[in-house]
Amino acid sequence: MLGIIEALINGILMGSIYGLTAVGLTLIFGVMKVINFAHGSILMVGMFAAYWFVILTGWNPYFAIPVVVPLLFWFGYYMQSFIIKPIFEAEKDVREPITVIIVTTGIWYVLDNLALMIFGAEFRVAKTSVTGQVFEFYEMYFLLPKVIGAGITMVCGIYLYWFLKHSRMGKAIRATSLDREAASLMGIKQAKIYNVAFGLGSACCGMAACVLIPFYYVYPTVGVPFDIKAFIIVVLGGLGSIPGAILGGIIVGIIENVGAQFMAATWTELLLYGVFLFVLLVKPSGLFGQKHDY
Amino acid sequence: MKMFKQLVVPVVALAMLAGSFGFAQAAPDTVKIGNIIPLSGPSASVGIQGKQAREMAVEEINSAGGIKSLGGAKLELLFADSKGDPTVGVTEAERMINSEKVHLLTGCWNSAVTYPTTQVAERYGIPFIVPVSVRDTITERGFKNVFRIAAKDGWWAKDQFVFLDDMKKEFNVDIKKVAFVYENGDWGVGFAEKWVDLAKERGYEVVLNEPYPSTASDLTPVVIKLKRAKPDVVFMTSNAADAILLTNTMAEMKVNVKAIISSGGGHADPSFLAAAGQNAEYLFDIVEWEADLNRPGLKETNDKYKKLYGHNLNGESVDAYAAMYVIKEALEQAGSNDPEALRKTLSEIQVCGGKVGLLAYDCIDFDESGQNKNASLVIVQTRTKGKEMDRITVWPKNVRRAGYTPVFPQPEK
Amino acid sequence: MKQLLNQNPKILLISALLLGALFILPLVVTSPALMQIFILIILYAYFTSTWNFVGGFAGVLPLGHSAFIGIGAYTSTVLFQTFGISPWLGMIVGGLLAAMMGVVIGLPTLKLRGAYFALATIAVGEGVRVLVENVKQVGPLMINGPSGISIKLTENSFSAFQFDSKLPYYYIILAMLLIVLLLTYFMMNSKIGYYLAAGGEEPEAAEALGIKVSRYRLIAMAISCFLAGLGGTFYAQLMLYIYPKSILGLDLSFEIAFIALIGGRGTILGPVLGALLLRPVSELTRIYFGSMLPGLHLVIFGLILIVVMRYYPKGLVEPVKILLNKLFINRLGKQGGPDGTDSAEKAD
Amino acid sequence: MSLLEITRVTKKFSGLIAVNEVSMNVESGQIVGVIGPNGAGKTTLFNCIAGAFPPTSGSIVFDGKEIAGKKPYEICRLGVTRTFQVVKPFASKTVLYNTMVGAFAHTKHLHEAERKALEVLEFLELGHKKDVVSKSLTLPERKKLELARALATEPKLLLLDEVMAGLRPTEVTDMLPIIRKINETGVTIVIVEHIMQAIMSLSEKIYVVNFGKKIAEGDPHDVVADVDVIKAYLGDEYVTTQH
Repeated sequence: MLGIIEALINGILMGSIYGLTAVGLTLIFGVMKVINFAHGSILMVGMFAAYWFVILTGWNPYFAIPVVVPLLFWFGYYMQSFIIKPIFEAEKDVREPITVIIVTTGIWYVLDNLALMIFGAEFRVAKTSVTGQVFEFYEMYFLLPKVIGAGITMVCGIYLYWFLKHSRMGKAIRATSLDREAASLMGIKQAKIYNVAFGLGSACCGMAACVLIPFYYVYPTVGVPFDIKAFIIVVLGGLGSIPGAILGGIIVGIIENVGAQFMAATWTELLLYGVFLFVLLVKPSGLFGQKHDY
Repeated sequence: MKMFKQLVVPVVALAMLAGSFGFAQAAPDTVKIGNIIPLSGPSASVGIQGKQAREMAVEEINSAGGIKSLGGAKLELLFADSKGDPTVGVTEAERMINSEKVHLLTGCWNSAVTYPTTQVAERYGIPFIVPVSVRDTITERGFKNVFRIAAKDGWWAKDQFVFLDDMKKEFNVDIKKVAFVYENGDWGVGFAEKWVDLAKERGYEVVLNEPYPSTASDLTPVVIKLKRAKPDVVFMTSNAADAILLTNTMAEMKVNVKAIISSGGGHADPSFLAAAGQNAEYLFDIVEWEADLNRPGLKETNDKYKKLYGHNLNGESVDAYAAMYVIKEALEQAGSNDPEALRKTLSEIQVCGGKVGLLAYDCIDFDESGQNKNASLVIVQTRTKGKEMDRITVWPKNVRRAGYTPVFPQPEK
Repeated sequence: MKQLLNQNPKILLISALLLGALFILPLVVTSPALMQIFILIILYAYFTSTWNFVGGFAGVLPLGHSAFIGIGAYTSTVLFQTFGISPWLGMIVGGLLAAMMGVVIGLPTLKLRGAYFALATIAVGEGVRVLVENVKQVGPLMINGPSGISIKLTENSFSAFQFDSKLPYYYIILAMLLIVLLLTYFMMNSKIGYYLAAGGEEPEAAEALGIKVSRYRLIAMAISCFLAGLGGTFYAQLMLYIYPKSILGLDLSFEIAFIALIGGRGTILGPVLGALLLRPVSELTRIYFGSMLPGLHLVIFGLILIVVMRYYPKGLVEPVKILLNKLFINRLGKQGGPDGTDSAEKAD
Repeated sequence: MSLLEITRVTKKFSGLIAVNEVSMNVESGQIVGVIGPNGAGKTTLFNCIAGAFPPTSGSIVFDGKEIAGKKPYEICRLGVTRTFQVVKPFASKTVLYNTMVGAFAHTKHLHEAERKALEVLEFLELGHKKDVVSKSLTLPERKKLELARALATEPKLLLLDEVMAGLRPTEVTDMLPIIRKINETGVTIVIVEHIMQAIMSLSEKIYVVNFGKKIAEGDPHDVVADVDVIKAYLGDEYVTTQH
């Protein structure tokens, strides 16, 4: 029984961090209607940035946040404006910009393999002051960096939600996501909004990277497993929904952790895909998805 | 200009295509060795080490005058990236044999790639030396051209249990419950099947038999399960990423067992020790070879390698290194680079001493299935040594590092 | 058939020349390694053409095509290994199973916005792989989990679909490709084709014109998956070894989508062109750079993708068409008669 | 019996009532106009008829069959075809291709569909543009294409959603005879528009909606004189000054 509670709480903690990676993906989709396949690679870029920050300065890993998050914001911002925008514009009249999706896949290949060329294939772990710290509670152990990570996710989620609801830029982003044409008629600069959305989505990856570094390792294709998980999460939660992404992440974390207490861990992977397809069949728009969005 | 652009791409592509399949024959004074190994993808790290070891060996052989019986012929290495994908491996083998006209092939580390790729070599009658690929069946298909240096997985699993029995006796510790945790690939599942049989034979109770996806981003659930199963000994088969994740998580969640016995691979990867650090303290790992073995010339070779590439040799790279010297010896004895003559020589050859003596045993000697019958394994224990981690050979007892007593069972955390 | 002959005679001529060249290619190319590469090019052109039914015409992006290829490969292989059933028969069974699977997945997802379909197909692709990797055996059927299945070797035998030489493989896959291209052609020029294209571009407008878009997409999905399943059997018989990570992997699914987009999706020749360009590029970059600087070849691959999509979002079929027009059709036209040039332009 | 009979149709969007108990009658062969200020609920009513979304309550009977809640493609097959206010051509395809998609509603054969499509294009004086890719058409041409596609399905009832919106006055004048010509071939037309002039000259009967409710119906001239209609269009103050 304790094992299940321990697994449940661990699932929620890890799931929140998955949710954080998915938030960026869902945000970009919500605005641009594009699935960003380079999302995992952006996470990888963030993790290398955070890793080198910790290694070179030797500071507390969370001090990397004010460096890595803005860095990733600008990384995403300029990636959208230099690489994706021209392709998007060529595909303006198309309802589903498939070429853009494929281009993000190209970016994924380029980034992952550039990292392989620069940093090599080995796995790197940054030993930080919080690495390996645990809370003990009735023979149950919870990793301090995961607890902090879950906390940061919640703060980020709430902040983003508030930002989109109440700030000027947030409102412009929401308007664009509801109706591109109408928003641009209202004087909202669509290209800028896309840049910002992409930047914000990448910044979420940067945040997730800083959260992961104290207990995870970095290598060039570290983004891939997170990427696929993020895809599942955003569909579970409803493409475009921020609370949906975080909740979806937590659900995935719980399935992985609690599920594994009843079956082999390899079968929980399958269970995950099963749940995914079930949700798709029963409530295609996901838990928080809006109906008009499909 | 536009026209130019439209023309240039196909022309360049065609030129490259034609170039790669040109009828370039190997110059008579070189022997071409094709190496199909994973240079990108998930096993890239181990593939790159294998490449480095081969390059160092060939550089040594060539600068020492090449193959004397062939008038000082030089060895030429050709590398192909298998990406860890069998279909790529097969295609590359076809290319190596037909277009590059290699005389020998080596590879492929991933058993799943070696398995079908050796089949290609067999069809064309090109000798294929497998330094490491553990799947039993690779040398159990009656092929004449496949020669494996490392032990097969049945031997690995068996030695792990023999080691456990020896430890029980030596330290008079009672071990009843064992747990198996392994990646659900070809390799891990192959080990696990053997473990289950061996545990039954030897009267151990299996309290957990847990495969996990090797691409998992979180192995906490497996560790929670392991902790609750309360085994005395855990057997693990992991790739590097999951080895790091499992070892760190087990340490953090204070999983107390008497011993952890891992199966090389990820646990023998240099980046594992760097990443797991003290969490890997007391871990037992089975490998083909270890840098602290008391073998002639080992220290110099390892120092040279470390200077060149920045890390120690490990089992996989030593096997690759030795493979080059086996090839050299076979060429010397055959006095020809004809594949059939080479095959015949390899099937009869016994290579002893010299650089081959770096291995944990004295001679490489292939049986009729092509398996090196002398391949033996050693077990090392990981201990803290200053800031780094040290791997100390403990088993078999006759090769144990002088003055070292293994810690068994490991202290409670 | 009539439609086919009504085509511009010059286009027919070029197609015939190309076809003839493909048929006599084995006379010129004798190296089995080179043959293997050509077989793979044609095989990928085939896979991409089957993908094209959904990804090209129905306006959605399937990213789990390997699942259907894998179902075909596994079905025929398992039937052959267990019951000795000829892979030719197993091929059909596998195709039907793949089609059924396609319909089951398509039913809920083809109604949704394309992104859902893309993600759902990825999940299905990965799900099938994970399932296969976890199953050792079902009743008497050996699946072999993560190790994959190596097909029992037989003598040179048509019924066992195993040949010593590459030649039969070459002609079989060439014939399969031609059949799929013909099917594509007839579909494009039929009610289904028009309805699919309409639903792909403007689903709302198409529904208003009486088209049940999801139904036509489903038909396309079934055809596509069936044909992909057949290709899977061929793949298995060519390699004589199936391995879940490569035949059911995401890499295969993505490569197919790349070929389609680079060649030109929704066109007949796009997949062929894409495979003809991308396969050698990926092979050659791997051969040349793979051992020099690990990863460089995939960087190049990714860059090609980005650059082509940037300048030719409709795929390379467009510039190639223009090029062919300049090189052949005009010249042939001028030789053909005084008004040749004129008619060539009209025909386009 | 009327061709189209709408009885107390209501459509609510999460609390907001877009169409409130509207009833309408369209006789076979008529041109019927629906007018109202922006946001009055015209297009919503229209979407309910065409099946884009089901009405919350009420009944819509076409040709003796209940069509409320049916899907757009089912409704189209029964003989009701609509056009879109924001035209939605199949942009990468030619004019002929676009029209053939409509023509396939009644045939399986390519040649038959082509024949029918060409006939419609000639009828709408668009034949000379048949090989032009539709995204390079001018706006009036796109509007015509929208008509051609709809007409090719051989509808009994044609629903035109602001088919003249965005056109210049001269272009509107060109469009009017085309719509009349279509009507003369026996196609009943319901047209939603807010260009008063145009609709006045076309329609035999006009319905006026405002705030989701029908506020007037009848002969165009009577409707224009109606106090409520003037209020709706011009505001309360104009009513008194007018009198």
